[in-house]
Order: sequence, then structure tokens, then C-alpha cells
Amino acid sequence: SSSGDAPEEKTGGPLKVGAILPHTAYAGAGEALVSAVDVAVEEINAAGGVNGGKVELKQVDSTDNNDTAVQAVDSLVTWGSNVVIGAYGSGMSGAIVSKITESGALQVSGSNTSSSLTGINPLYFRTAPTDALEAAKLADLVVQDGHATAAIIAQNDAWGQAFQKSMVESFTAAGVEVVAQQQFNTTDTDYSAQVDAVVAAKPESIVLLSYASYSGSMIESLVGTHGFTDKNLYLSNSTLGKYTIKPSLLKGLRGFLAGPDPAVEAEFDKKLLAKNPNLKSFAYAGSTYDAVIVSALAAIAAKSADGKAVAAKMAEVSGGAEGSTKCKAFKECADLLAAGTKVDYDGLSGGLKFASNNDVTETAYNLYAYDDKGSYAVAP
Amino acid sequence: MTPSKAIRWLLAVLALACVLALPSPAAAAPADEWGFRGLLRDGEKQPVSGAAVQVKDGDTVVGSDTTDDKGRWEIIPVPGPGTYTLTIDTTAASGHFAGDEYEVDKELVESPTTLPVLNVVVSTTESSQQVASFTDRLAQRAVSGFNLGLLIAIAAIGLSLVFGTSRFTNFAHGESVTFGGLTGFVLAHVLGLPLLLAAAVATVLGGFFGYAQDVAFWRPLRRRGVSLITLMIASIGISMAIRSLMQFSFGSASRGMTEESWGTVTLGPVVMPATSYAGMGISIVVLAGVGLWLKHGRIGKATRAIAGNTALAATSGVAVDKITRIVWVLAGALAALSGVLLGVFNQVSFDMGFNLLLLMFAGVILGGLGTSFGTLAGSIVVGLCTEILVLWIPADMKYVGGLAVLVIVLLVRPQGIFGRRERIG
Amino acid sequence: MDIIWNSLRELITPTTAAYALAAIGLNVHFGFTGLLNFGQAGFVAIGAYGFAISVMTFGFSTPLAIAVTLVLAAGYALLLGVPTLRLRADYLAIVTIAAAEIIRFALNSSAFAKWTGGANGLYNEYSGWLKGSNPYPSGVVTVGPWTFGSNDLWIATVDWLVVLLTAGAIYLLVRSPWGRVLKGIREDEHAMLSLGKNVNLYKLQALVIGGVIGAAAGILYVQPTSVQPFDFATRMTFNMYTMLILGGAATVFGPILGSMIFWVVMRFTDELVNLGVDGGLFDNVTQGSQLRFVLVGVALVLLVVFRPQGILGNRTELSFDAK
Amino acid sequence: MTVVEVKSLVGGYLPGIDILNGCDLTAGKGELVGVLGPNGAGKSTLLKAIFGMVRIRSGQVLIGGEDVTGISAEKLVARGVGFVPQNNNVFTDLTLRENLEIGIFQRPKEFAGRLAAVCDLFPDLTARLKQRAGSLSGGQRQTLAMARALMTNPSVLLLDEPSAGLSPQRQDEVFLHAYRISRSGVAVVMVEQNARRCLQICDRAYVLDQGRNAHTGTGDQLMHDPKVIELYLGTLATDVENEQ
Amino acid sequence: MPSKRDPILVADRVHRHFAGVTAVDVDHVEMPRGKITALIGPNGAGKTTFFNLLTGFDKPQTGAWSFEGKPIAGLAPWQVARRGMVRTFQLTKVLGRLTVLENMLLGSKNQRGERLLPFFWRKQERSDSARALEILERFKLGAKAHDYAASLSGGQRKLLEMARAIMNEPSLVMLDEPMAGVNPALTQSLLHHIKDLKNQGMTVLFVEHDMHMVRYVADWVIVMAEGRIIAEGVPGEVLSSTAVVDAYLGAHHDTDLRELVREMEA
Ligand SMILES: Nc1ncnc2c1ncn2[C@@H]1O[C@H](COP(=O)(O)OP(=O)(O)OP(=O)(O)O)[C@@H](O)[C@H]1O
Ligand SMILES: Nc1ncnc2c1ncn2[C@@H]1O[C@H](COP(=O)(O)OP(=O)(O)OP(=O)(O)O)[C@@H](O)[C@H]1O
Ligand SMILES: [Mg+2]
Ligand SMILES: [Mg+2]
Repeated sequence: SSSGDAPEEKTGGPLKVGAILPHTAYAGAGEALVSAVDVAVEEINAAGGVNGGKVELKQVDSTDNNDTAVQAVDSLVTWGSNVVIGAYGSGMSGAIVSKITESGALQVSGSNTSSSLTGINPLYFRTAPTDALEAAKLADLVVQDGHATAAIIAQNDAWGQAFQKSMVESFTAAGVEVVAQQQFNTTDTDYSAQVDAVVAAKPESIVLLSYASYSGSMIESLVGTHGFTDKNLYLSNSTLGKYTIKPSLLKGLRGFLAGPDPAVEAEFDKKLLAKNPNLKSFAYAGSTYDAVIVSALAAIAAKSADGKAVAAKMAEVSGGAEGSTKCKAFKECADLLAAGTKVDYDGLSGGLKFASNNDVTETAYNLYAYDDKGSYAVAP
Repeated sequence: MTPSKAIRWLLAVLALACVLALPSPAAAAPADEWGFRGLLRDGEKQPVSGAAVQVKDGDTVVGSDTTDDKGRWEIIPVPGPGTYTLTIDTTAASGHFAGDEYEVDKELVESPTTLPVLNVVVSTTESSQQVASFTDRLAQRAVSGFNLGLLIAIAAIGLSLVFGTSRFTNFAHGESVTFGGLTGFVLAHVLGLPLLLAAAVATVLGGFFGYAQDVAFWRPLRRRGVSLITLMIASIGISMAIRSLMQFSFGSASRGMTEESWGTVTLGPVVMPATSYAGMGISIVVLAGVGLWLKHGRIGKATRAIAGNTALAATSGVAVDKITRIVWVLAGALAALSGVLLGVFNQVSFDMGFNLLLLMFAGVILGGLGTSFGTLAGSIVVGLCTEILVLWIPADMKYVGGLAVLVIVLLVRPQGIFGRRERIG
Repeated sequence: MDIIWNSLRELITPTTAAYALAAIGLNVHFGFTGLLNFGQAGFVAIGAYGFAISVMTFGFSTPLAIAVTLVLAAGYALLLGVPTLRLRADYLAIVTIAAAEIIRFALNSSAFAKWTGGANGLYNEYSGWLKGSNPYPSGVVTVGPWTFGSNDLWIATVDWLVVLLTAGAIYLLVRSPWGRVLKGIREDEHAMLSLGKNVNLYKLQALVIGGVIGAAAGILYVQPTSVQPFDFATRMTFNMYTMLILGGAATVFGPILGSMIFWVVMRFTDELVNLGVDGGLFDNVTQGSQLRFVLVGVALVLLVVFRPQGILGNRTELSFDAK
Repeated sequence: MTVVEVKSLVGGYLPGIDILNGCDLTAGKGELVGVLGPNGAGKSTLLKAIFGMVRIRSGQVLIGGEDVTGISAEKLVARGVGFVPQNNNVFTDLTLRENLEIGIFQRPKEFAGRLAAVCDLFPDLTARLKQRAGSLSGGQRQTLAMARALMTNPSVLLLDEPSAGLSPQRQDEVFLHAYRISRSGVAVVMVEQNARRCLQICDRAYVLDQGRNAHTGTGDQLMHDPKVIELYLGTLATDVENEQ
Repeated sequence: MPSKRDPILVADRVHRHFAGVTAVDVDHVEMPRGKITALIGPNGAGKTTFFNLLTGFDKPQTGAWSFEGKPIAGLAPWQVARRGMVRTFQLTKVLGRLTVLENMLLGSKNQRGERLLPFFWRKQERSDSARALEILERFKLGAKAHDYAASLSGGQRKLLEMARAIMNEPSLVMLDEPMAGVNPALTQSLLHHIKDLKNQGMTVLFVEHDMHMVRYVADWVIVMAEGRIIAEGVPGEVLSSTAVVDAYLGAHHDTDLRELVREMEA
């Protein structure tokens, strides 16, 4: 067997973007991310690509299982990815990060929110904001509505557990008493135990931290059976989605989504739906889109497709450089870069700026609420 | 105000101060308006209205507000990050707080994980919170458990029957449940049929689905004389194939079965949707019917005969293939019905049946494999334990309750509740 | 052609090795002794978590951590075996699934997150010893037509060494009279009792040996990645049974061959789907990926139909159904 | 009139290994035919082959003149063939009554009448009708198996060692039953190891060896054929009786 | 009641009933050492159940028994077998997917290799195999030594079961209807073998319905009916006692069936 670092050969070639996202798992929560990557790469290539070549894309199915995910990473590495987008879950990212980065590729996730990934590898970046800020916003909303006690129902997975922790911290900091916390497994037959336990504690407000896919029956039960309303039931970003329950049950329910401009967001959602009309929830699609765009911009700034070189420019193009010019779309930013200007990309998910530990800061949130037809829009 | 109340006030405020004093990582905060927002509650957790709240920077008052009828106050903006003194004067407030005044220092910090607006909820007591009584919760859990038990039973009876005739553990049975759920969804939600009609049609289609499985897989495999373990492994493959196919056509998301609602029924402390009671009623009727039919009907006896000794049953003139097919149809139909009920109870998704499979197994085994009333009893025990034990164990481990009871019962009765020991020799 | 080579690469990956080892353990249970253990994932989980927690929480040295983990697995086997081994085969299957799921629920629960990391699991901060002893040059290493990360290749080397040593030991054991007693128990316990064999003791021995091998597989399994509760779901055990049937149960090399074929086929279907997407067969990867598992399931059924005894198994033996 | 006719049957269980190597057998209406032979000669295999439970490579089975080679068991039962296998011949999980019900599964209306008739024949079953067959003793099972086969009132009855495990008194009863049944117009084929008793009562007997007809003749002929005695019957019974 | 006959097995007040049915109710019984004892009785008399009780496969409601002077009630079946009391089953239990020879080798006792030792067993294995083949030859199973036991015919299974028990060289071998289904000529030759066992110092207890065989080999006959022991003695006497004839043999057991038929038809 022979050996040697391969990156040199990659430098000159086109930027190869691999994406490892769930196509078959997590109740479809990852499907919007798959489309987001497609949209991003199409836009980049429509605008002339990176360093004179078209960006090549290979999407693979991460499934929800590390065995198959590891295989999928193998195929991305063999293919020669410079940038790998994903994985969807924080847990899986932790499982594959060493494999990806060992090959010299850069890993950028648009959906990892777990704080335990902070600083795990110099080649690992993420564009998803940590859920702590969203938790603080939710707690603030609860206080604004005049509730001094709250209960939490959280999905029992990496995302849900981390969010729940943040939520409890935010509530405690605000002085809101958390009177009940319940977790549910996504594979359980029903969530009545959790709903009943929470209701039994008679909280003034309830926060639902779960994917839209699993929340329908809980909302039906909380609103329809137990009399909670849009004034005391709150939703997380992933809970905002399309439901098949009676729209009157959803009416007025609120939650926060990251993103600077709701109009841009709505425009973006349309593009995603054009790719895949079955999408039910758009959580983390924007940040995944940003992950692709910002790494492409970094590749332009680095004038190289090599993972390490791109990584070195990630902070700069996100606004880390002095005197950079703000830009909001790939074409705009790429033109600026071509003109030799330093750029500060502000993406779909907010200000987007990488801190020294490669986590993202500067996130803006908008409050969304359901209308009487079961779709949600920015709350007035 | 009594001294003890005053102490509690003080403690609450101190606790708050401690929490706020925690060091937070400094970083750029989103540029926004800085300020304070809070609530004021009394010892009974009732809002205190009309209290005066002030924020002072040193001796300068930077803002003030009066609590509203919900006890809310808001002082925004204040100049920016820094330490402020917050005072609450309840002299003019409602309730028996008149004359008291409180003061505490608060710090506004810049951090990527906190907001520029600081929430300050002040309440005089930690937990005078009203909670539902234990017996009320027990009642609610017991009814839910019974409901779940019936659901498991109706799904598991098919599993038990198939085991009864073919002697193999069908890991693909969950997919028949899913089939019912998804069909029900299409009928009720997409085509808009009334729920009961949808359930009936889905059950019939489920029968066809069972039939199709037998024709497509099991009969050919039986013909080849494949061993039971091998059949079991084949069922794992079939389960995976059908499940993925359903995912392919239905998508990965879970969805509500129907928008139809029959309202809520409150029986004492137990609050449940009327549909759940209807589902329980249907389950009981169907289960009793099937159970009696199996015990006393000819086909029921034939299935048990085939289970015990297929070759001998054939030489006694039992049409093994035909009976087996009837069993598959029945198993498919019952599974589909349970899928619809489960969909109404919770939601439908491509893996709903697969997720129920383990509980079905537990029910079947607990009752003693191959006996239909055993399956019913076992399933209800599993359902009750799963739902009731969450009063003591964390709800995210709720299956542990149902599964643990399985293990414990088998320790005492290795043959299951209704199973019989074999004679040796 | 690439897709063939890419698929064949799975022959020697660490995952394949770890699964092969776990399946060898399962073969001791199911293939040789007839114990329908559907909870092998539980043993693997104990191996993975036992090792990771020993190193990360208690700071044990690697050899000590391995020893503690294997002892733990043996203890679990006894705990599981003493009360349940008198159950009928199909009852045992469900009880072992239940036990493994109980373990997984507990590992997943936030109640013990302090040690287990809850649903997040534990990131790899425990394989330093192995990576530290890596003799291969760092970076990417080429082996024949394939490239490997240096650490991956080293882990694979160690894994396969363990697999081969274990297979050798099993080979000696099952061909000894001890192995014959196990097979006798598989066929009829009462007959064995009447011949003076302490059936429960043998079953316990088999359970402990197979379980400890499963736990060792768990240790190997998590070396290249992190530890996550979801991986130890029933699907893991199902996969192992598939491998066992593929390769041939009650044969020494069946599980190894089975694991190799299984993962090559998994990868191959994945590559096929990608090919289909490139060729415009599917609108998107998502569609193809779902069909991929249909393909895998159907392949398993076909295999069972056309070669029920597996690659190395004995057709005649299979024609006599167990009891 | 010939009811059962087996013509040079060749077949076996595993591919390539023939157990039957050209067996012939006929049994007429009202005839009691014995099949004897050493262990492993293929006697049970022959009965199973008639019943379509063994792969037949060549040869023919005719029942009532019609070719029924390889036909399914339940169709044979419908044509009036009854069978008592050698092993596993009761449904252990079912009660005795249910066992008997399965015996006449195709004609449930006649159950009550047949039950009474069979209970007449085997009175000690009557008291145990609610007991599970799995708890019966070896001999009791054998009796039940016989009773189950008689439920249908068959026109052809295949018995595989019906007297094995029965007490001497019962053995005699079984032989006499078989005789009586045959005389009522049924073709009875019985495989037996209780050879002398069988030869005493049957109209004709076949001695099989290695899947072939080794000897054929009336009971008397075979009982005194020195070759049959040497190969198969032995001299134990006569020795012991002479000793007394 | 101390016995002069030096019994190898003594049982007292053994009682077993199933849901109202009394299966075994033995007050006192002794098995003479070094003799061949036949246990006979009508179907359902409780013979097999009694075997099950003595060997630990079933538990009695009451009862005590001792083997070689030591009480063994309550021991597990394998412990009983280790003490030298090995039984066969009326409904045969062969190890189907093992070869006939492997079945035999499992009968041999004290094989060191059965104690989780991968080595040091080959020598013993060789001598065991030789002995097993010899016994198989005698049981006319030599040609089948390397076939799966599942492929044996009904009678062959009985033979294997018996051969396997003898392979164990127990001090008391308990055979449950060993010759039911075995062809007469072979039975005859095996009886010599059983008598041989006695000469080798083994004690034999067997259940049988073939009176010729009982007369030929048994030294002692015990008759059970409805769970109780109703008679005991040497074969000649017991088999002609009216109680035994009434309860078990039937009036016609010595009559040629042809005569009975003639009577019947008359
Ligand atoms: N597990 C059981 N449950 C109920 N009854 C039983 C059980 N085992 C045995 N019996 C009854 O006990 C009685 C004695 O049975 P046992 O098998 O000991 O008879 P046996 O003397 O061996 O008869 P055979 O000569 O027919 O083999 C029978 O009536 C039988 O039905
Ligand atoms: N399932 C089977 N698979 C393969 N071979 C078998 C099978 N059953 C029986 N045999 C073989 O076929 C031959 C004939 O068996 P069969 O059962 O017909 O004998 P039999 O004449 O009835 O003997 P017995 O008097 O012992 O019952 C035997 O050599 C036996 O080993
Ligand atoms: Mg036979
Ligand atoms: Mg008996």
C-alpha cells in the first residue's frame, strides 16, 4: 500500500460538494434540506460557478443510522468531496466528522444545534444557530403573555434534549417555574402519557419542542381536548409545519423561525416546494442553503477547492474581515469577490458570522403564527 | 404581611439574583433595544396589579411601569448593557401586599445566547402550584392504558393467529397495521369519507392485503418447505420491503388521520375524545367475536390443529392452504382495523405498525402464544403497564414498563398467562 | 465499474468487521445452541457504552476498560440468562428483544445523560490509544483500488485480527465435544438432560461467550465513530440474523461471509440509486433511497427462497426442520 | 374389487436417494392387508407415498381405479381415505373431542353420530373428551389416533403400527377392530411390527425389504416361511411359548 | 421395610395427580440390583409418569426415593443421570440434526472435551467412537452412523434411543417400551444384548407390552394399574395371576386371533 496526502490534486479542480442528508428518515424532516442544497448549487452554477468551473454535487442518503451513514460518507470521500454538507443530526455529525475531515474535506452542517459539537474539529463549521437564543425568545414570549409557570414536551432525540435543556435554562433565568417536563420517543405509539402528565401539572403555558410530524396528535389533544389555546401553547421552529389536523385547532399558535426577512424566506420556500412539493416543514432549510453558499464563497475567496484552504476563508466571507461589504445573494457576493472586495455574506438564516470556534452568531428571529387555514406566516 | 412571607420574598429574589449572576460567554449581541420585562405574582400565584416598578441606574430612574391586571410590566428601553437596580413598590397594588417595597440589582449582558430584554418574574412562592390528584391521574392513565391494550390486542390477534397456523413469528405483521392506517388516511382524509365508513373499507382492504401477502410470499415459501426460522428471516425482509415501499408512496411524515371530530367526553377525572371511546367499543365487540369464533368455530379449531401438526391436519382432511389463507385474510383485516384505530388515537405514518410490533409481541407472548383470549389479556396487561407506569418512570422510557412486565411475568409463568406446559416423555 | 469497486471496498471496512464479530457471537447463541437471541444489539450496546464510559467518565486505561466491559457483558448475560433460559425458543426471542430495547431506552433517556450523553450519545474521545498506535502514515492511504483514512485502515486491521482470532477459537470450540453438546441442546433439551448434561449451564456458557463476543464487537464498532443509542435498535440484530442466514448459520465462517456480502450489497444498492439519479431514473435521491431498502428487503426474501441454507450452510440439514 | 393399487412405486425424501424401489401393493374391498418388514424397510414411507406426502419419482397410486398419484392429502380424505401415522398422530394442543372433530372436519354435520359410534368402540375415551391430548399416555394417544381416523367412516384405511404401545388386551382389540372394519367393506392396509398377531388375522401380507416387495402371501404362508422367519419374524414367540 | 434383596432403587409413597386424575400412587417399591425388572400395566397406568418422577423430569406431590442408598428426590434430571440412572423416552427424542454417531457420542460420559476444553479430547473421542460404532452395529444402525438422526424410521429411532442410553454405561438403565415398533427378529437379537448388560453388572428396568419379551428376559415383574402397584413377582407367576390377566392381559392374550375371529363371526 502506498500513501500520501491527496489535497494538491484537488486544488485545481472544480469544487465538489457532497451532501449527506436524510432522505428516508426523521419523518421527512430532512427532505427540505435536500432540496435546499439542490437550489443552492443550481443558483451558484447559474451565476457562473466557482473559480471558473461549475460546482459538482453528489447527494447521498444518510439514513438515520450510523452504519449506513458511514458507508455514505465513504462514497462521498471516494468521490473526492471538498465540502460535505450535513449531517442532519448533531449525533451523526459527531460520528462522521473524523472520517470526513481526515480526508481533508470541510464539513458544514446547516442543522446541528447541539452545543457539544462546538469546536470539535477545525474543519467543522455550522450555520444553524444554537437553540439557546430561540429558547430565550420563547421564554420572553411566555412572560409577555403573562405566564409565570410553564411545562415542556420535548422530542427525545439529540435535538430535542438539547433544546429542552436550553428551554429550561431560559425559563429559570426568567423566573418562570417549569412545572413539568416530558420527553417522548418518536417511535412511541402515542404521546398521551406525556400530554396527560403535562396537563396534570396545570401549567399556565406549554412549549412543544417536537417535529411537526409528531406534533399533530399532541396539538389536537392539548387544544381540542384539554383547552389550551394560542395564548398559552408555544411551538419550536421544527414544530412549525404543515398539518393535516383541523386548521381551527392550529389557529393563532406561534413559534420563532430564524431569518432576517420573511419575504425572502417565503420566496425561498417556494423554490424548495418547486423541487419537492411534498415538503411539510422548512426548518433548517435556510441555514443549509447558507452552508452551501458560504462555502462556495469561501472557495472563491481562497481561489481553491481544497477543503483546508476553503476552511481558512470561511470566517472572512461571513463578515470576519475588517471593512467587508455586506451582500445577500451568491451572485452579488461573487461579483464583489471577483472585484477584489471583501464580503460579508448575510444569508437566509440571519446575519451569519462564524465565531472563532466555527459556530455561527448573529441570528435574527421572526415570530410566525398560524392562520385559520392551517398555514403560518409572520405574526402581525 | 407576615414575616414568613417576607422571608419567602427575599429568598425568591435572592435565588433570582444567583441565576442572573452566572457568568455568560461574552460575544456580540444582536443590536436591539435593551430593557426589562416581568411579572409579579403573590403567594397564591395570583397576579398582582397596580404595583409600581422602577429601573434605576445608580440613583437615576431610567424607566418605570405599573403592573397590569395580569401582573405584567415592561421597561424598555434602558440605555444598554450594565447593572441596574430594580424596585417593586406594591403600596398601591391590589391584594394584601400594600406597603411593601423590594429592591434588587440586575445586570444586562451581551451574549449570543441571551436577549437584550431581561425577564424578571417575581413570585413569592416556589410551588403552591395546583396539580391533579394522584387518583385522577391514575384513572386517566388506566383508561388510556386500556385503550392502548385493546389496540394492541386487535393488532396482535392476527399475529397470534398467523403464529397459530404457520408457527412462525411474522415480523412483517406491523406493516399490515400500517397498511390499515395509511388506507384509512387516504379514505378519510384524502377522499373525505366519514370515519366509520373509512374504517370499514380499510378493514376489508386489509383483508385483501393479508391475502395478497399469503399468495405472494408465504404460500410459495411453504410449498418449498422452508424452515420456520428461515421464514422468520424472510418476514424481516418482507417487512423492510413493504415498509420502504409505503414510505416511498406515502412519505416519511406522520399525519393526522382525519379532521373529523366527535367532541370530547369527560367522565369524572378522565378527559378523552369521543372517538377513543368509540374505538374501544369497536375493539371489544370485534375481539369478543373473533375470540368466540376461534374457540368454538370450526375454522378456529382447524387453525389450532394446523398449528399443532400440519401434516396430520392435512391427513385428517383439513384444507391447510385454504384455512391458512383465511387466517391471513383475517389477520390482515384485524391489523388494518387496528391501524385505523391507532391512526385516530394518534397519527398515521409509514412505520406506525413497525413501532407497535414489539408491544404486540409482548401481548401475544404474555398471554401464551396461540391462544386468542390469552392475547387479549396479555395485550391489555401490556397496555395498562405501559401507560400506568409512567406515573413513576420517565415517559421517554414508557415502553420499558410494558416490556419489563413481560419479563417479570415470564419469570413466574414461563408458558405465559394462559399457556400450558408441555408433558414430557 | 467504479460502482463495483466502491461496493467491494466494504469487504474490509471496520463496520463489516464489527458486524462479523457480533454475528459470530450470535451464531454461538442461535446457530449452535438454538437460543433465539433477538437482543444481540443489547450486548453490542453494552460493549460500546461500557467501553466509552469506562474511558471517558472513569478514565480507565484502554486494557482495563476492555476488561471491565467484557466482564460487564458477561454479567449481563448471566442476569439475562439465569431467569430466561428456561423459556421456549420463541418466547426467549421476544424477551431478549425486550431486554435489549430496555437497555436502549435507558441509554437514550435524558435521565442518565450525565454518563451516556442521552440521545446525543458520546463523541469519540475514547479511541486515543488505538489511534495513537497507528503505524500507517497519516492522511489518506491507498490499498489496491481503494483509499482509506489512515486511522480507519488501522482500526480495520485491528478489527479483522480480532475477528480472525475469534473465529479460530470458535472453530476449535464448536468442533470439540462441547460444541456437540450445544448442538444437542439445540435439537432436544430433554434428551440431553436424560444423558446427564447440565443443559442450563451449557446454555449459560453459550450465552456468556456469544454475549462477550457481541460486546467485543461493540467496542470495535465504535472505534471509528461515536457511540449513539439509536444504532443499537432492533434493526442491528435483524441485520445480524440476515448475515447469519446469508453466510450459513452454524458454520464458522458463515457470519463473516454474511457480513461481507451484506455490506457490499448495501453499498451496491446505494451506488445503484446514485447511478439511477445521475441517469435520470429517479427525480431525486430521496425517491431512489426509499426504493433501495425495498431492493434490500426483496433481495433477502429471494435469498431465503433460493438458498435458504446460506452460502456455506448444509441443505440436507435444513430440510429437517428444527422440532 | 381392487380399491387400492400401488404400481412399482419409486420415491424418497431427499433428492437422489430412493427409499421405495418399485413397490407394489393391492388391497380390495373388504380386505385386510398387512405390511411387514425390518426397521427402515420403507413401510411408513409407502403409506406416506400413498398419501402424497413423499416425492414420487415413478410409479402410480390408484384408488378406486383412479390415478391419485401426488394428489393433496385433503382431496384423498374427501375420497374416503383414512390414515393413522406412526408418530405424532394426535393434536396435542387440542382436547380429545376437538381431535375427533378434526377427524371429520369435512363433514361437520355427521360429527355427533360418528362421535357416538367411535366412543362405543373405544369406551375409555368417553370420560376424557375434555382432556388435552397432549396429556395422554402413549397408549391412550394411539387409541385416540385410531379413533380419529375412524371418524370419517373411510372406505380405505391406512394404519401405521396401530398396536404399538398398546397393552396386550388393547392390541387384540385393535386387530379385531381392524378385521371388523375390513369386513364391513373397507380396504384396510396395516403396517405392523406385531407380526404374528398381524399375520394371524390378515388376508394377505407383504414383507418389504429395502423398499422392495420381498415376500407376499397369505398370513399362514408367511408365518411358516422359513426365510421370512429368519429375516424378519424371529423365533422368540415360539421359543417362549414352547418353553412354557 | 428393609429389604434383603439389596435394592438399587427404593421408592416410598410417591404420589402424582393431575387435575383430579391420579397418575401415580406408589406406596413402596424396590428394584433389585443386577436384575432385569419389567414394569407392566395397562395404558394410562402411570408407568411413564413414574419414570418421569424417578428421573426428575416431573415433580410428585409427595414421595421420596433413593438410588444406591442416597436420596435423589428433587434432583434435576441431569443430576439423576450423572448418578447413573439413565432413561429413554417412549415418544422418542433423537437429536435430529446431529448424525447418528454424534447422538451416540453424546451418550458417553466423562468426555473431557465437553467442559469447554478445545483440546485434549481426541483420544477419548477415538475410543468412544469405536465403542459407539460397535453398539450401533449390534442395533443394526451401523450403516446409518453418518446420517442425520432426523432421517431415521420410527423403529430406528427407538433403537438409537436405546443404544444411546447403553452408551452411557449407567448402573440403572430405564427403558420405556424399547421394543415397540422394533421388528421381531431384531428384538430377539437385542434381548441377548440386554441380558448381557445384566452380566456386565447393569440393572435394567423396562416398560413393555410384549409379553414374550417380558417372559424371556425379565427376572422380576412389577405390575401397575391406575397408578398403584398391584402385583410383583417372577414372570411366570405374575403373568398367570388372575388379577393381572383381568387388569392387563385380557382373557384372550394366548388365543390365536383366528379363533377369536371365528368366534366373533359366529
Ligand atoms: N401432564 C399431564 N396432565 C394430565 N394428565 C396426565 C399428564 N401426564 C399423564 N397424565 C395422565 O396420567 C395417566 C398416566 O399416564 P402415563 O403416561 O404414565 O401412562 P403409561 O402407564 O405410561 O401408559 P402407556 O402404556 O399408554 O404409555 C394417564 O391417564 C394420563 O392421561
Ligand atoms: N424424513 C426422512 N428423510 C430422509 N430419510 C428418511 C426420512 N424418513 C425415513 N427415512 C429413511 O427412509 C427409510 C425408510 O423409512 P420408513 O420410515 O419408511 O421405515 P419403516 O419401514 O416404516 O421402519 P419402521 O418399522 O422402523 O417404522 C429409512 O432408511 C429411513 O432412514
Ligand atoms: Mg415406520
Ligand atoms: Mg407410557
